[in-house]
Amino acid sequence: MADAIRSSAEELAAMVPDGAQIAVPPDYSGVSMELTRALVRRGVKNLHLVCVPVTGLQGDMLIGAGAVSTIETSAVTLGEFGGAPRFQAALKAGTLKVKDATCPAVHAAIQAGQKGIPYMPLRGMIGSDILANRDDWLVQQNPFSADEDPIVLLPALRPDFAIFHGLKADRQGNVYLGIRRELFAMAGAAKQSLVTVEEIVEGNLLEDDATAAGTLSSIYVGGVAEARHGAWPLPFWNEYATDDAHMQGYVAAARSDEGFAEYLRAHVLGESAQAAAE
Amino acid sequence: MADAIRSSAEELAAMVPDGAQIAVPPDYSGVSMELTRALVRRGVKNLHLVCVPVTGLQGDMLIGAGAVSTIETSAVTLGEFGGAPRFQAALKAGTLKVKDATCPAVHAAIQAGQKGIPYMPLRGMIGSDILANRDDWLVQQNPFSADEDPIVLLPALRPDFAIFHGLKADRQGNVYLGIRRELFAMAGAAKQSLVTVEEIVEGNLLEDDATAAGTLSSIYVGGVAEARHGAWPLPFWNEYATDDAHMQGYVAAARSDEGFAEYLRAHVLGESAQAAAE
Amino acid sequence: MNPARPSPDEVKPEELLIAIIARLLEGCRLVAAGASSPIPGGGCLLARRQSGGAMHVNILGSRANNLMTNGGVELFDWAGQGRLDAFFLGGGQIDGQANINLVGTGDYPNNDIRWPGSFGSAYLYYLVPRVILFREEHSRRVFVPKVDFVSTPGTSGKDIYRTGGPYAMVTPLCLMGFDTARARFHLKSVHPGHTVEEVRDNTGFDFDVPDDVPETVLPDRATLDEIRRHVSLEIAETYPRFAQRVFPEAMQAA
Amino acid sequence: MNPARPSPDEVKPEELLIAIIARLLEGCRLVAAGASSPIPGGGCLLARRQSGGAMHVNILGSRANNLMTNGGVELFDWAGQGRLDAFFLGGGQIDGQANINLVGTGDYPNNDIRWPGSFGSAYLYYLVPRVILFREEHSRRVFVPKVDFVSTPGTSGKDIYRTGGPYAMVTPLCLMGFDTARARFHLKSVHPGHTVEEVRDNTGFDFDVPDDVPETVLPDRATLDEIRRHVSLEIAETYPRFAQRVFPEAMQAA
Repeated sequence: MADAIRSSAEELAAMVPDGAQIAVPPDYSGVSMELTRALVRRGVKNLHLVCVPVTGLQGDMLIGAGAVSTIETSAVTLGEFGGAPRFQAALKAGTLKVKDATCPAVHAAIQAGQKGIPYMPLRGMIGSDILANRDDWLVQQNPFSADEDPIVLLPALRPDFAIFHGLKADRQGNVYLGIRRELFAMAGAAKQSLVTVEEIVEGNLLEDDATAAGTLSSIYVGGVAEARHGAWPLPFWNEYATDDAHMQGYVAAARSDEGFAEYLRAHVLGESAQAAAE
Repeated sequence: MADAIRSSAEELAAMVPDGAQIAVPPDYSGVSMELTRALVRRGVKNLHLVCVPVTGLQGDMLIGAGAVSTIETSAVTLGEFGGAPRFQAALKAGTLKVKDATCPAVHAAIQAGQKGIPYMPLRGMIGSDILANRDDWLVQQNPFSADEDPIVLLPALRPDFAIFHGLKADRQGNVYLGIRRELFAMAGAAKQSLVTVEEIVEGNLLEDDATAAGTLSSIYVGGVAEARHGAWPLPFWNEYATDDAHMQGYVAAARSDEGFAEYLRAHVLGESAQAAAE
Repeated sequence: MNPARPSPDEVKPEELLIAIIARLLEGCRLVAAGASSPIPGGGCLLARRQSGGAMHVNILGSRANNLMTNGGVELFDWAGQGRLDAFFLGGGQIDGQANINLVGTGDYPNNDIRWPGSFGSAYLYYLVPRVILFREEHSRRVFVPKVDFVSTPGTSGKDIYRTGGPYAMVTPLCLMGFDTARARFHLKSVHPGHTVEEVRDNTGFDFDVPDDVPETVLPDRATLDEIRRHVSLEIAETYPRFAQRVFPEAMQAA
Repeated sequence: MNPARPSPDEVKPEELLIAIIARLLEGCRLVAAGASSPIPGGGCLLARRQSGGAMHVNILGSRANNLMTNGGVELFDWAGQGRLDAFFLGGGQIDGQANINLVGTGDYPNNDIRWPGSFGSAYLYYLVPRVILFREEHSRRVFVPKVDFVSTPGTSGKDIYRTGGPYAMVTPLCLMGFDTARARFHLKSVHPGHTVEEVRDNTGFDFDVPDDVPETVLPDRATLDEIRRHVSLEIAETYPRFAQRVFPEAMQAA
């Protein structure tokens, strides 16, 4: 809708209360690092982070900033840059509850949320210690099978917010996501989506056949703000690549509490963050 | 794959054995009438027609031709042209088994097939005579609720074939479907998809960002054939409108056995069908 | 003289129905109209204009008013998510408990008359808070004591998950409300030129009638102007024949 | 002299592993490689070339080799549908029953060492007929008697729906097969330059060793040529640093 346009990621961050459950995509899919930094600046606390299905820099930074009390994920990794230092430190310190999952289980629970059904059955997982440690998941007999056939039931995820970065939005609040259909599912499951985009454009993305197939309608969008290079230092689709040097700097800094604090001061809390991204 | 390209709808029709379960989309979504006519010409019998979630001319014509023994659908209608005469005649004659459904139940069962899960729970339906007449659907307590909370469980649909019409295909067998995501779900659930398209194009639809988001990969495609105006006389997306005069002629003819037989002779069995479509 | 409220003979039946429906949609964030529904579609479009852009409208079959990019299932997913505030259902038969029959008369499955089928009714009726029942025929053939086949029930037991149901019924004669606890319709207003007796004569089920039945309020001139000058053109995209018939002047001017 | 089969010192370890993996994929219609998997990715690309176009390859992170247009879930849906014939799994620990640990050492959740997590392993291992276990480190640290955490089990009881599982294990030392009924690995071949003793010394679990252990067959010259001239360039799109390191000549020529 017309009033979905927000002036900045700051304004979007202000919509997220402490304790909110937020869904985020993997590093390659369109992570709103700009909004992540704004959330750190706003000092949000006790987030329940649902990673659909994994996270990287975004999760590690939020955890390091003390913004996360629970993380539900199938992995936390910085990929070729190594393990996620703040995630590991928080686990060691016992300050983070981790609900380990497996990727398709997160997808299925999000799809259950998207469909408004209370749960979804899914194959696999039986005999895994992941399942053994998830008391919120059930195993039941497949009622359509005459033989013994246990299957895992995953309760639906309905996050308060889905938070991601898209290519462009129009002034009605429609957002172009291209082939990143996992973002559509997240948006459907979440109560509302907070989105940054490279660019706000004129016209209506839904009315143009060239963009309609990859456009999420404003129905799902609680707020959208323009943030050029909003995924930086992560890569964004075919638009820009990972900022390798910055990632290496992050990993080196985040090995220690002090280094991470210094990183935040230099790249998140200060006013230089936006400039650095340009 | 390269060998997915077929020379004609005839060749696709030859792949469908008697007794096959085939999934088809609604009249507005991309119906392959060309392949439907080819199936009638080939004299296919005992089809189990799964309408995702409803049908119109395609279902009525297949039923009239004696090709269908069971139809699973949420509605059969020719819309503004009226009821479906051959469907109604077959019901009267008792030659057709109809499994009445409701649209989201068909979608959910197809999505269960797409995910490879044995069933999907869905809200609604309890207290409906649709449910009362579907002994293949179950009602069970929602295991995540402490209170009494019955919910319908729908067994997955895994049709042998999904049959539809797309805008274009490349020589690798990738098919452009645009925003018609119901066709993606059908293709995922079906063992293979048989597709006609307006045009076979050069290049790779998956490699072009402008088409990738709306392209179904050849993984799902058992065969694709070019058929210009292949949805005729039905409308096709924004490409062409319903052939109103033809539809009116169909409805008038199909009111009687003789009229329908005459229609088939004139527009399906004869060689004039392709010419008429041009 | 040009009072704010026009006289009954200045308002076409379709215009009145569009205006009534728009009133029923007030405050909704997302409403949808199904296929073959020009009057409900028109009501949605009018309501959106009056909402100042706060309302989203999805009209099946419309290109300009399509919000769905996840396939036909998205409408139902909206309902499951609780995002869809209003929808419309008709029915070959509707009974006094608001049960709807879209399948046929006589014994199923070998019905005397077979209709198209239940579409999404057996789901949307449960999950959409404001389901507006709409029929252009108000007769004892349609409004029966008991439907022959329950495509979808008007009410459910308290253990059944149900966040939606019948909110109002709009016909060419009247506007009815529905009391879910009592599973019973009540007359809210009778359209100008019609009477309570006429409604009773043409309704096969019992319903409550207050001592004083108001006349349905006609749209004011501003609303009528919105319908004739703007909604007419918007609905013409999806329903050109309807628009041509009801709004010939607007179509000619366009 | 240029026999069809090159000598061991002409074949780089990565080239040998790519060739072994391609052999294991023979006859597959759809194979996929996960993120951070240049050697499995290379094996897939080689196998596709050798299939004459019959094989589809999906490499996560690749633009040119992406078949997914339904989001990240599509890979898992393929597996559920039975369309995905082969996939690769690694593991911080793998034990003699082919159980895989991707979570960490010590007691969960406060592990001594915490790894990224289980990704899709607890699903794909059950549903993909040919899961190829691949590790570039062959050591007792990786190949343990019993994993500390079962991200996903090598075998399941007969009442558990399971259409997939471990098909082979490829390491820098050897190729192993897995007997699901006995839940036990067996040595299939040892790579040139390595010995059965070396494999035993570096493997923390028991496995079967046939009386006569063959040497892993090296790729022939034609295959090596395919890898060096074509697979090198294809894999460079997704793994430029890997390609630069292993195929410097090809990268320079390109």
